[in-house]
Amino acid sequence: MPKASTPKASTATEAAAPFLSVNNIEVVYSHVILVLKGVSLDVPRGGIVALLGANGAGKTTTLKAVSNLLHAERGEVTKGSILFDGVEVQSLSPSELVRRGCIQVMEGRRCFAHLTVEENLLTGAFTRRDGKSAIAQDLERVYTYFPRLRERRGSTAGYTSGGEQQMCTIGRALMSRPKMILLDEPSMGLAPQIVGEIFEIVKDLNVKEGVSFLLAEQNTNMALKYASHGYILENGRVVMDGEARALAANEDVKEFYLGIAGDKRKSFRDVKHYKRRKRWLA
Amino acid sequence: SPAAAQSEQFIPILSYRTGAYAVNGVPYANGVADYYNLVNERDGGINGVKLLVEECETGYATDKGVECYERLKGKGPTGAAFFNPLSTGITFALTEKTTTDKIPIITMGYGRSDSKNGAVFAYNFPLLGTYWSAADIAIQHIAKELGGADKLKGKKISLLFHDSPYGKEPIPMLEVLAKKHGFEFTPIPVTHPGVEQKSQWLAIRQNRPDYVLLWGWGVMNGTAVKEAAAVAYPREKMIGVWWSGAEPDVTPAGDQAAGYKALMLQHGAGKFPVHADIEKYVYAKGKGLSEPDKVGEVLYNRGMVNAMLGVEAIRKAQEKFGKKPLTGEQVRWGLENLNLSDARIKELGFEGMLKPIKISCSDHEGARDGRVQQWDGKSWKVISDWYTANQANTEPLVKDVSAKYAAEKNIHPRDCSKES
Amino acid sequence: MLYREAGQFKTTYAEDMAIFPIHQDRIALAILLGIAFIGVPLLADFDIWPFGSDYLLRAILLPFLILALAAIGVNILVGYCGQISLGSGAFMAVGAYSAYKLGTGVHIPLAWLGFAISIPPLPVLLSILLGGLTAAVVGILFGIPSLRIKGLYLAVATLAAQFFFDWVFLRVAWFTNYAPSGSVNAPTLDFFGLNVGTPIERYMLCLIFVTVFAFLAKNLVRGNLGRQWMAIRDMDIAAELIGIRPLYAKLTAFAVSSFIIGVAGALWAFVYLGSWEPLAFSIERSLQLLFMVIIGGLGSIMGSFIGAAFILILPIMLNLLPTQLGVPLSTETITHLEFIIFGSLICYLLIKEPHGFARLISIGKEKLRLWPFPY
Amino acid sequence: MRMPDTSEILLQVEGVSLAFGGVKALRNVSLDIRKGEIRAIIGPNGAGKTSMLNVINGFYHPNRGAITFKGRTRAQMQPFEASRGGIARTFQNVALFKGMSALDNIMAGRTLKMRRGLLWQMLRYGPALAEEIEHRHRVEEIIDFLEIEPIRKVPVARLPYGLQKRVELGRALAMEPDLLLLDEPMAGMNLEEKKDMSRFILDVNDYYGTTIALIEHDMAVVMDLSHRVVVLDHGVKIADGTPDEVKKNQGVIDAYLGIAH
Amino acid sequence: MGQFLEVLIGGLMSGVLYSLVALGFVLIFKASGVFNFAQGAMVLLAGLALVRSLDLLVANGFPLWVAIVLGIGFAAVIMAITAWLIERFVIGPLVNQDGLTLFMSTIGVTFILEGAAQMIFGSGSYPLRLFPTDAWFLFDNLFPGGILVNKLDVWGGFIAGILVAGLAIFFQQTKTGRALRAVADDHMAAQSVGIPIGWIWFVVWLVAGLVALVAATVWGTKLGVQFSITFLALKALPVLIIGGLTSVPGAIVGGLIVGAGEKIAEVFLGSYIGGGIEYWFAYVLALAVLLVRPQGLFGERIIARV
Ligand SMILES: Nc1ncnc2c1ncn2[C@@H]1O[C@H](COP(=O)(O)OP(=O)(O)OP(=O)(O)O)[C@@H](O)[C@H]1O
Ligand SMILES: Nc1ncnc2c1ncn2[C@@H]1O[C@H](COP(=O)(O)OP(=O)(O)OP(=O)(O)O)[C@@H](O)[C@H]1O
Ligand SMILES: [Mg+2]
Ligand SMILES: [Mg+2]
Repeated sequence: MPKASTPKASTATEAAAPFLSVNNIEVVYSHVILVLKGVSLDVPRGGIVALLGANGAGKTTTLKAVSNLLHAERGEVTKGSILFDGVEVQSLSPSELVRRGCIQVMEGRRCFAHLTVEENLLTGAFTRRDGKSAIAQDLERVYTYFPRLRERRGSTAGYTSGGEQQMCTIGRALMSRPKMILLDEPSMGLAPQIVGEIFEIVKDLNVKEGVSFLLAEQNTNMALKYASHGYILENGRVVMDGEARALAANEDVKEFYLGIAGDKRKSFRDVKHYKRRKRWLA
Repeated sequence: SPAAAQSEQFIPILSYRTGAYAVNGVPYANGVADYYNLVNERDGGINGVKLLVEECETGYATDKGVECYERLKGKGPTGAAFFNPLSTGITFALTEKTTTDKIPIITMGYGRSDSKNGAVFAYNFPLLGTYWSAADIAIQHIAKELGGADKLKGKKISLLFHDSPYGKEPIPMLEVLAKKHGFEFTPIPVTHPGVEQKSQWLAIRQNRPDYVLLWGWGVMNGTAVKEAAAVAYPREKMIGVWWSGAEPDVTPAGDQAAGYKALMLQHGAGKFPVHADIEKYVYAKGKGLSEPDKVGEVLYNRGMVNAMLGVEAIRKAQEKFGKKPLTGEQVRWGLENLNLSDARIKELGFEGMLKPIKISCSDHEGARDGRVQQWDGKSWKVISDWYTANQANTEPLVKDVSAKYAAEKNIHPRDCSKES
Repeated sequence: MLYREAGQFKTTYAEDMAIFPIHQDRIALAILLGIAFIGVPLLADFDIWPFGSDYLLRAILLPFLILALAAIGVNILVGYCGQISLGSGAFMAVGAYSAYKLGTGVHIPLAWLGFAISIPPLPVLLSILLGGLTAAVVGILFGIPSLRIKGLYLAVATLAAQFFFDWVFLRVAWFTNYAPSGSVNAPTLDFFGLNVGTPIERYMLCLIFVTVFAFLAKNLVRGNLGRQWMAIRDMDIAAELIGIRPLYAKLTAFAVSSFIIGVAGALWAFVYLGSWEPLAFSIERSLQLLFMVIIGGLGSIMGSFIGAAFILILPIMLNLLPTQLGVPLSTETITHLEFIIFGSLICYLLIKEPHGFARLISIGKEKLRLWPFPY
Repeated sequence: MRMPDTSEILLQVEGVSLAFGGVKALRNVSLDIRKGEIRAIIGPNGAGKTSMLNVINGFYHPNRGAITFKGRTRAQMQPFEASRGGIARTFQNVALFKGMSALDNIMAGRTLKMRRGLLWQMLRYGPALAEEIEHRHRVEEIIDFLEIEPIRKVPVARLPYGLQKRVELGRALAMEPDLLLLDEPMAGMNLEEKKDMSRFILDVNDYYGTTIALIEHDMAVVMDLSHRVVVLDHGVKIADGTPDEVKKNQGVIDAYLGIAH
Repeated sequence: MGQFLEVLIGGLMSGVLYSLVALGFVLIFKASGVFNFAQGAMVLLAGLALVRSLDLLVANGFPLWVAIVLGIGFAAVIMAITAWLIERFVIGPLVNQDGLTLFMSTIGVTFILEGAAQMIFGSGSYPLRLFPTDAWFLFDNLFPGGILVNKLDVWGGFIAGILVAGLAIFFQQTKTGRALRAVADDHMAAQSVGIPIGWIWFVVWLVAGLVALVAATVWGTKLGVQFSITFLALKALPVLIIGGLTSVPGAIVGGLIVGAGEKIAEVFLGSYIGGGIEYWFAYVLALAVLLVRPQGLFGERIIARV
């Protein structure tokens, strides 16, 4: 697999080993479906790194490989290695990873449906050993971030609205006081001002508490605004990477991911109607 | 070696050493296997024809039993000599097949009661007693305890039975007897496997029958005895069939079982001359299957008797067909002409366990005698004299039901007066 | 020969929708059917081991075919429609006993109405099919709760059917033509004047039943009704919102499934056992059938066959093995070992492939397609 | 922007209220959807948008209010009435039939249109096969239209999220609905995919004249595509009008948009 | 009247004994969403381990109470090993699989446990006498013959009560309890928030094993420890679903309903229709309850939302 073609992020300014480094991993599902074909990326300590790419590019798969949740989906890392804080991730259980500060927010609003919103949040604090009051404090903090959750704290999570569930999963991850958060599509299904708030929270945590982020996001605009680095994944390979600002300035990225041609946003109404009709059968 | 195998008589054992009924199946199978072993070790087989034995686990399940049957029926140079299904269900399932395959099935003390009629059931041998005989003997004993058959009138007798063909077999007979003697008969079913009998016993406690007949198997027996104790139903008023009268049926209940009675299929527990041989030729050589202290238990002994009757049938058949491995059909002749006198029984070392038995075309049961034993808390004690089932009671039913079967299956009953 | 679809162009939808769109699959099936319909009888005819003895036919192939048929029925309900049922044994029993009644003549005296319903003994084939039909009606009846009860709750609730019918056939003497022990005998197997008696005849009979039903079932599950079932299984709410009626979909699944199971029950009783009691259709049978479809693969007709083979034949092999190899073990130990090994194999298989053999095969095919590359 | 040429009202929701225990999901909401238009429903999370769709297609039954669809007024819809009447939808949390292929999922959408009975299907011969092929043609057109040919035989569980949403749209289209309810069809998509999706929605609206109700949080999409927008907040309708009107509404800006777009 | 009361009380008591077995199911289902078919086999294993070690110890001259303590300890260790093996080799690798697959794997476990238990400890029937099995006859001044109450049942009820109270508190009030419920909802999400499901499952299977041990002491006293004890699972199922698969107190309530219902039906209805109806009656009762409440009386609501 062409490792050479995917040069590693070369932010050589940082001498220290990256907090998280993914080295040329290959992931196969069910023994036959090859999804990641040599992905490498680094997240520096205290950095925010965006992982961009189309549907099915393998963003979620990369994050799951990092948090070691792949085997539950019958996937496995067949090549390469992942180091979190200097330790080989494959040798740690998912819960050990969380204890060490690396937590994933899964896509698709995976709340515990039968637990109440508050219970959901509290499960996030499962690995913590710093006492009830500290947890209560954090709970309070999550409620401040997402007032809507406070309103619905007693409701069964399975019955809350899509956006509420999304907030709940994000809040749940925050409850573990992580050092590194793998955020998978945080903005999905959230109202615009909440999306803004989420990114503000990300920045806030990053600046104030030094939390690192690996952010898989479709909202390229937002992601590149807040991230320091970006990787673009296509078909299981990193096709482009670099500083966020540089990426945002790249013409291709502009056209394909930001939808800016020239300097004006095109209306969705004016999308080209070129027909790609190809008859499959006579 | 193949040469040796050519001169061996193949005998299959269908056993159940696992599952719900293993507790009773194990000692029985041990008795059977040990006796065949004894014949080989002591006598070098039957007239020099060694016995080749193979066991197959049925788990008391009918389809497994059928599989075992198919697996083993063709083994050995001449095929299986006979089968002992040791399950009423398997017996029913095999009855037709064995007739086609011409292999007798020996159902000693169980099986279909109408198969006593050898004219219709040429290949079934419910030796030593059917459930209809058992029912008759049980009622005879009750009559005796009450002081005469006339005292039965107006009495209440319940039958607590395993809800399966096995448990249901005696019902028609008991209904006949109830009508004849004027007692009130209530059948009470217990669903397989019989771990839960509280409602049945609470009903018995209210209804207060004078006697409870127990037709159970496996865990059902012990539970029944315990529940009887719990509702303070006198154990002395309970009479089990011979499948409810072995050690595993009473030991779980301990002292609470004291006083409980059960029929004996002629024999009971205890050691007889043949056991000395078993110890000498089988256990001393380390070939015994049972734990030594269980040799001589009721079911072990029953297994031995069962094996012995089969062996004697083969011996009988060899008289006619020669001292070589015989086919099932030939063994069937031996069974039908089996005639064990007191002297012969004594010779075999079964003296005191059995009465003479004589099988004929019209009587595949051969003998219908039984006694009653009682558990005293430690062991079984024989408490009655011999009873012989009254054929006047059983025969009409046998005729009736077997005729129906013959009609259903297009069987033309043999004319027994013409059989030699 | 390589397993490649390349070059196999379909030019009509009909071709694309054929049962086995891929050439190689069709060849494999043809070979399989050839062996089953021609090879086995020939081998048996020429007494070629192991087909010469009745054992393989009567004790392995016969029950295998019949239980595979029942497993197809169960798979329709559980695998395709997602309604877990532990009452399959009961539906087999309903099929068997109603076929028995119809085959021996039904007489219902309605004394208080002053007349009686009398049906003369029907031909065997008809009574088997009508037995299936009765089972279908009963299946629909016991399927009604599925409109409200779901998942494991439904599974346990279907046990009501299981235990109820166990009891009915034991207790209601009418069903057993008042046989004293409650054990009944099948009528002679007469098919259009042809007496099916020998093992090979019985085998062929069952084989024909199984093949026909397997094809019909396969057609159903890949048609509109099959899609409705699977939709209900995968996401019942969405299914309802796109216009699938849960009532219709679930009850047809119950009906079709019970019909097939009922026919299998009648065959089990008539052709395999010959004489039976309710215990032949106990809860153990229901569980066994469920195991077959889970191990074979939920939602796969082919899987039903493999599952049936695994659950039925593997224990027999395990049981035979020590004697064949001459390992001196007591029957007791062999049986216990058989349990342990069988259980371990189930666990191992599930860990290797949680969706059973059917999925294992489809992954295998995918690998073949990619061959010689691993992915 | 071309407005639909008719002002005929296809669906009218009047004074609908819906509560779950203490939670009031909808409070006395009225809205109408005109034939041929794209009608957006927006609002903050938990505002009651999805609940509104659920009321419209009969999955939730309102505590109060009435629904008029194609001239018939009812206190509540039944799911089968809705689907038979020509209301199709996609779901916020993808609700595909996970064990089936994309093709089968879309074919399932044609259930209502298929007539052959069980016995015919069992034989899969003659009329049954003809019917199956006929519908397959229609479905292939949809597959073609949505450009998902390569994945038609892939089990949908394996598809990435974005394609699943497309298949779901296909399933809804297969019903040939008069009213199509789309619940966040573009969530979790990148720009390219959103463009595709927009094109599909517009095409459906243009060519088939299908009326569309659209829930979406991407304001750019909503404002570009829709003819009229209704805004919900905490179960209350706070605004209703053209995108431009809504955009400028201060109440909407405060409750939802945050910043003026 | 006296008889009715007696049957009612007897039924209620029997029902509580079923609850002991049902509890084991609830525990595992609640904590992993796995319907544990092996619960019956676990009762057998626990019972055999206990009774066989007990016999051995007594035969070697240990005083009875020492033997009982050691025997229970030994059986507990066996159950712990079993729980560890099951987690490590069966359920652990099957994380995130659907319910039917997990259910099937517990069937595999059932076969293994049944085979191994009988191979190691024997397949006979072994008497166990830890509790009195005779009866009290209450109110014999009111009713002729009094009302029979079995002492064993009272013991069983007492133990079940304690177990249920303890487990209910554990599930509702503790952090681990919450984590267990989370795991049952979504294995993968639970892993993602750092719940160590391997450890959790070990604990749960251990607790279920210990509950099985308790059930074995009571039922072993009643029946003798033997294979048939595994059939108790079938009596526990209706109890389980009436109470709700996820409810600990539901197991008791379900037990009471099933016990009383089936015994009354058998005694007062059974005699008219031939008897032997209690097996199916319990299930029909369960079916009836489910038609009204599809999730059982206390089970978690089945969430349906789009
Ligand atoms: N469990 C699985 N089994 C088989 N294939 C899978 C599985 N999960 C994902 N895939 C495949 O892996 C590829 C990458 O999927 P992944 O979910 O990582 O994409 P993604 O970049 O996160 O996309 P999206 O933006 O839609 O979330 C997809 O083509 C998908 O079909
Ligand atoms: N079945 C239900 N039971 C209880 N509460 C419910 C149910 N359905 C919806 N709700 C509640 O009603 C409110 C509105 O939910 P709805 O799903 O309609 O929101 P929404 O506008 O679609 O939000 P989002 O943009 O987050 O998807 C929410 O607070 C939700 O928790
Ligand atoms: Mg993703
Ligand atoms: Mg919503």
